[in-house]
Amino acid sequence: MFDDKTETKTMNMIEAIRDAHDVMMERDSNVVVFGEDVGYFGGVFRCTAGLQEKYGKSRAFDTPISENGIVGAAVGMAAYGLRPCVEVQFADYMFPAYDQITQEAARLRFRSKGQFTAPMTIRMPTGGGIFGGMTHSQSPEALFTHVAGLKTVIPCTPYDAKGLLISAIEDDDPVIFLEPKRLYNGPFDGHHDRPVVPWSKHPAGEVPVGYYNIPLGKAATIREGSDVTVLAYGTMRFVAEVAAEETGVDAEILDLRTLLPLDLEAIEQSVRKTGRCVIIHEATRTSGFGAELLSIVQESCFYHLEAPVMRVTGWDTPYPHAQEWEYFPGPKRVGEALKKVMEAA
Amino acid sequence: MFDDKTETKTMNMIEAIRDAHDVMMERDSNVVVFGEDVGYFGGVFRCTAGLQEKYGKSRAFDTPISENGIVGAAVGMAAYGLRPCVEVQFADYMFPAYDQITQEAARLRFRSKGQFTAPMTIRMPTGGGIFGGMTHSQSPEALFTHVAGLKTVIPCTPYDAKGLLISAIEDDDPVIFLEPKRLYNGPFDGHHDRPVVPWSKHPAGEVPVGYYNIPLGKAATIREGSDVTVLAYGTMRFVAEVAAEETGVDAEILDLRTLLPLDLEAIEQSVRKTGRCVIIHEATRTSGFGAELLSIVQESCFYHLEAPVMRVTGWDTPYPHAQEWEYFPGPKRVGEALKKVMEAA
Amino acid sequence: MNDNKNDYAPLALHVPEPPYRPGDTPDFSDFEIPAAGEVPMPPVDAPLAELSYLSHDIIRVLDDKGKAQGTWVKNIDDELLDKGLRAMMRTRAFDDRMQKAQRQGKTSFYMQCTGEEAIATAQRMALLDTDMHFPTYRQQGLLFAQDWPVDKMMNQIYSNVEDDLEGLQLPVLYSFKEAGYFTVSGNLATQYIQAVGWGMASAIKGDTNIAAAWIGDGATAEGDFHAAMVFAGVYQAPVILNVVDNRWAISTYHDIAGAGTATFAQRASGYGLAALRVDGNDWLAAYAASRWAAERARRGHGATFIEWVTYRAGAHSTSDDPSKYRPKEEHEAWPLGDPIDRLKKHLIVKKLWSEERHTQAEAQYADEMRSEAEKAEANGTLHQYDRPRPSSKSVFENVYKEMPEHLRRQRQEMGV
Amino acid sequence: MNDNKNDYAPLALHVPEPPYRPGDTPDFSDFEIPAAGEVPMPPVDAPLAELSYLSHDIIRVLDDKGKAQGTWVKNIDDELLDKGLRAMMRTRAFDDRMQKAQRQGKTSFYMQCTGEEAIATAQRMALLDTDMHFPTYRQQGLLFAQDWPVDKMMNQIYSNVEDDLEGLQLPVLYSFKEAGYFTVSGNLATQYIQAVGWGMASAIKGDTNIAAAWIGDGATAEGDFHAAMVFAGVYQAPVILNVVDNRWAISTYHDIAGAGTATFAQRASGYGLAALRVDGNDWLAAYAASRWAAERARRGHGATFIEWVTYRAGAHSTSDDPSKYRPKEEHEAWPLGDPIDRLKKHLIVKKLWSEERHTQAEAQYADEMRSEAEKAEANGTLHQYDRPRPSSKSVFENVYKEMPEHLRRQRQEMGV
Ligand SMILES: Cc1ncc(C[n+]2csc(CCOP(=O)(O)OP(=O)(O)O)c2C)c(N)n1
Ligand SMILES: Cc1ncc(C[n+]2csc(CCOP(=O)(O)OP(=O)(O)O)c2C)c(N)n1
Ligand SMILES: [Mg+2]
Ligand SMILES: [Mg+2]
Repeated sequence: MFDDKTETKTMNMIEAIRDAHDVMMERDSNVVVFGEDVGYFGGVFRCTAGLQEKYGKSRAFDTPISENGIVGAAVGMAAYGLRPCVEVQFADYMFPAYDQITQEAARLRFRSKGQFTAPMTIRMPTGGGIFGGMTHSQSPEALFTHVAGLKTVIPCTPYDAKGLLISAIEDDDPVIFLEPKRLYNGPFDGHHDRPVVPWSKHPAGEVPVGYYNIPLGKAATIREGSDVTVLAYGTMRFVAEVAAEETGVDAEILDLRTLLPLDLEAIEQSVRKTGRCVIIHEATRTSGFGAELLSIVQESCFYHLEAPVMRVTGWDTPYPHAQEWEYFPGPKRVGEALKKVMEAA
Repeated sequence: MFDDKTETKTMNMIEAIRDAHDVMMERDSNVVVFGEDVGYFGGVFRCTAGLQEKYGKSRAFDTPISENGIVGAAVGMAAYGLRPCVEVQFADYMFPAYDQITQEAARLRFRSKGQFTAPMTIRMPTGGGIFGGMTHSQSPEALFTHVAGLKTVIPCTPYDAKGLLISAIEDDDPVIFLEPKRLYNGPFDGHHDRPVVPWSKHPAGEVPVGYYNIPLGKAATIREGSDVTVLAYGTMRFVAEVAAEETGVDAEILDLRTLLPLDLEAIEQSVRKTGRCVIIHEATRTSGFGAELLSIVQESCFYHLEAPVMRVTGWDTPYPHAQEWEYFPGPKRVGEALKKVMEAA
Repeated sequence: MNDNKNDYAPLALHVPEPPYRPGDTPDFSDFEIPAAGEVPMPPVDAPLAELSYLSHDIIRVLDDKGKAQGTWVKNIDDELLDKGLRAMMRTRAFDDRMQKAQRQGKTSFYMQCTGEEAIATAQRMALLDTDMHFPTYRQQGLLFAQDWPVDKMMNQIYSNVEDDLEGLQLPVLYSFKEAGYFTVSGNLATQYIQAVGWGMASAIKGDTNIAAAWIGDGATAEGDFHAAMVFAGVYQAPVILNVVDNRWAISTYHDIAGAGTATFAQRASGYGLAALRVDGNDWLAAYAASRWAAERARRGHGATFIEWVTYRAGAHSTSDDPSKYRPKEEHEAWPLGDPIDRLKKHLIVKKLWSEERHTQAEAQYADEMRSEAEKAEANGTLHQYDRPRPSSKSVFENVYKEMPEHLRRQRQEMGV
Repeated sequence: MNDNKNDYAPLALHVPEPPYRPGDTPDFSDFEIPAAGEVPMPPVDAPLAELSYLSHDIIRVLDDKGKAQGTWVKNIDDELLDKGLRAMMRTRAFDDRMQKAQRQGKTSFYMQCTGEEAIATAQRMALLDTDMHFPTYRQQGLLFAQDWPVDKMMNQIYSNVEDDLEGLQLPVLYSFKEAGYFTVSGNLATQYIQAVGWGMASAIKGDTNIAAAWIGDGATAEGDFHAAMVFAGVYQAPVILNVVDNRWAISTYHDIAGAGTATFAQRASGYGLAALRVDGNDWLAAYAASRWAAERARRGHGATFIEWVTYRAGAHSTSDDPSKYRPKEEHEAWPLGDPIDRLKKHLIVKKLWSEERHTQAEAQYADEMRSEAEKAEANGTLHQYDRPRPSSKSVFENVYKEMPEHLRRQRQEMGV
């Protein structure tokens, strides 16, 4: 990913995200950052800490509690020529902004034939695993991937988070940047009863200092394997890894990183090789992004498939509080799917 | 559907919808109807004409232009014990209400363990074919089917519209009721260059007078066939019919009618019989409801499939104005898919 | 909690009604209108507390005799007046022509701004070329105020091969960046907050550009209106927040948007904004108020809200029939008159114009629009399938800056 | 357009700042507080035009000496006062206990209402059992005002087997229909418009029930707040619209919500609503204002907006550390005092109470909460996996009234 001479620093995902902001605000005076509690305090997750002090109140500031206002104002600023990178405090609170995101930001370029564009990034913590209940745990990625004009990104390591966020800010189209909040402080494989692992224990916690980017639209092969392809993203990537390990299934694990545009080639290549596929995500199953992935695999790899493609997902219910671990698609459920897909004809 | 003695009347879909309101307002004083231009004027599509005059201003009234207000107020009324049936003027304008629909109405029963419920219907004209451009043509059904707690219904004839709307209003859960606006005045098979056919020329334009219902969650088999199963809903049902006719493919066409809860049995039975499946909808492809349908078919009928399941859908772009017929998945594209799926292995 | 519930009479829902419905005889004699010149102009740096009278009185300049009164307008040069009148007349001539074109099946849809021509034309002339307007579908006057090429508008309406937007967008939802005319959204109110964001960006960059936001009375009920008001007030954004209160939102009377108990300008005061009510059918008042607001914003004193008191003289759109919900005579009875007639009278009083020249100009603009329409129609109209049409390819372009693989595949599937 | 752009200085973005940040010495001496009793009470059927003074003055009843002053409160019976004080004290004791329980890892999350106890307890006592409150997470006082069983609340907080909501919902997002306590949403502001809808329903049915909507200063910026205000004004809904302005929204000062240039009550006036500002730390004022608003609504005079002037004494939640963004001493410096202390003083002045009884009562409630907590903990706490836990099945229940096939299959897949 980077050569030995690159200077690196150990960071958790929060620090990596903060650093990406810092690098981009330094390089480009058009980058502005705002959202609820984002200015003086630096964000409830601290992802923008120190930016106001360094870049001043007109480039990093607090906003009223109005997600449609935050995104709507960002659209206007982007049309002016700025590159807003805004925070929605939790993905669960993006819904009031859904109109501005999908009907405005996403279509500005199209409906003006490129006269006006919306180069902006909308960051939001996503996913469960923190006992946040139904209003701090949702994974709304499929609500973005259905909308033409948006890009949707979801990193799962500090290294990726920084590189992808820099690409998102540099991108000339609106990018939804989903941050799996359970991963902020360390990789999490779903074994909630085991000690917490910090990022400093994981190679992807070593993050280059200064500017670098990871191109949008490229998946990462986390583990090569020949038995079955696992398509995962966000927290599920780590669940996939541990499930493969525990079951001994020789899984090829793809961390999709960008959901739209999708790395079709990587997916097709892997499934054609393995002939089997398991798709995992935390979001509710029906019409989740797994449905699209399954459809793509079926459409483009039908004649290579040796078993039905399987989905392991959150249930089609609101995200419960006390029953978090019954809801979260943990290593046990993923492992069972791996075994089942291997047993199949 | 109904015996010879049932008194019927020829209605178009608008009249059938108005009639459903009338029947329910008459039977149940808790049914109230409101929305933008819905009261005195009776709705821009006239679906609520005459209701204010008949039932008074406190049961059928105009609202401020605030979709979140309309739905939010309806949630409160439903919690009180009323059964609001509200209109969103175009499905394209439901986005400001998306938070109230998905985070509030959909979860009220769950988060209160049934203490508070939201028996309400949210009607909205959907789909294209009327040169409405990107803001009067969208088909957002997948944005509802992803959300636990909602039911999503889409009729395609006057007969179904009345029977399903009555069921929706009677249902104790929130129901999204999508009305394919291109079908209001007559069935439309995508042959935009042919004369317009009125409902009076179609058997489903004969609508029983008074109360009847069509249960939610039941698909209708529009045409039996042995070659391939076509899963369609809304306007696409008529496109499917004409495509089958024109290609000579012996398609079994299912009009799903309710997208959630879905008639899993009907789908599985049919695909197991035919071994092939084509799914069609007007909405953008990526993460459209077709992806879920394809996934379900693949998961439950994998070993019966003789060819890849195909999707014919709107493109992943905003809905264009002048290029309406290049966007709309018409008989030509559907016909080609039917032929292709028959050619496959 | 010792109340006895039985003391109370049953509640009833209050649903506001317009004063007149079809069949009624409209009478606006109790509509309070200050005399022209009565409401004084404050300095642009006056503290908010001193501006509260402006949120209920109506700023008016032109009196019944066509004379300009009061402190709002001093030395307006004659050329500007002439330009203003012609801009309004051309706007109306254009509307007439396009309305006909729609009736003739040459496009899907059209929206007139009849009776409201003064507002947009005057405001555009009070602002600079580097400012940005965020119009609704009813501010075509902004374009006529700067002599924007009519063929560009017509080609867009016809969705023909010369349409800059290549047929992708609904008629009248123009996008003319060069004209300071932001791409119009079909979704109400969304652009109000975007305009505030644009103005904030100007302040962030240390520029002096200002934004003008536009919305109708009905759409003020949307959440984006509120967001815009809050942000504009909090960040003192350099914007003009226009509400065109033409009393109707399709079939819905403005009392359903809350106009019945407080003015929109009073609502704006509650957000800490300077708020004016202005006679929208008085071109001079429109120009003066816009100048004041622009100057205030550009001098760093923050956002000004302007409630334009006017009346939607025509149908909501070509899909609408207002005789179904309001008396045909209501527009005639409406006391603020016609903006073109009123400015014409002023010019005549000032001896800059005459009835003859007016009639002549009317004919000239009708001719202009007819011949422009013919030229545009030569490029094709919406439903002509036997003529060259906007490209199908363009459906896949500009969804993103660069076309992603899945769209490339879909374009191939379409066969273009 | 003869302006010369060079005349203008570069604009700059105005970003409001709180007066004090950590390290500063807070000083509220310029904060204007009317004397207790100074603001008179109007009749509930007074026309809106006569109520405007109420949107900037602050209604206060209890003076510094603990005496009740003015026209707002006449004959409050002693029993009520005693009940009010005890409700506040129990609220605070409960908060203390649950805050500790969270610190001990017995649940995921807790939110106190310290300093704001008067508002909810008084309002609940001014309303009827058949009315409905739509609380945020900070109105637990509503429950103590009616002696709601503490164990029901604690079991919910612990998400244990006795939790009525079966562990499904986040702590403190209670749902107690019988208590007139609407299921609390984690999404801010959504319930404000729902409350208006509930009130409208009462009017539609010809009932006499009223709804009370609750929101914080910060959340007023949301679109649903605006919708609620518009609907309440237009339909004159029988509701009380409460804004608890505790000056902070997590780390964000209320000026970022627009409190810096106009009061929230002034904003409400712009919607055609009766709007009061009330000393939220004055139990008698809170009770009297709530009574007035309830009576006004129930008599068919429409919605009343109440801005509660108060201060969030504690952290936003157990996830928050306010010393990061405001001076620790700010609460002490805040001039409206503590609601419990103030009512206590009044009761002592009235010889209904004493310091001793107060200390005794404090100890008693601390004991009560400790023993209630122990009992509740015996039913289990959130992270105890070796104890009986709320059923997994319940995750699939109540998604719909009847479980559809796909959920039945998923439940099977889960193996329960
Ligand atoms: C979000 C949204 N809701 C509804 C509509 C449908 N609609 C289009 S125009 C209109 C009325 C607008 O009235 P007003 O704001 O008063 O503007 P006017 O037409 O009078 O200029 C409505 C309801 C829309 N375009 N967008
Ligand atoms: C829609 C939405 N956006 C953001 C949040 C996150 N959030 C929870 S509480 C809060 C602050 C609310 O402040 P205020 O309204 O003043 O109420 P207070 O906490 O002071 O009682 C925020 C931003 C949320 N719950 N919902
Ligand atoms: Mg209007
Ligand atoms: Mg607060």
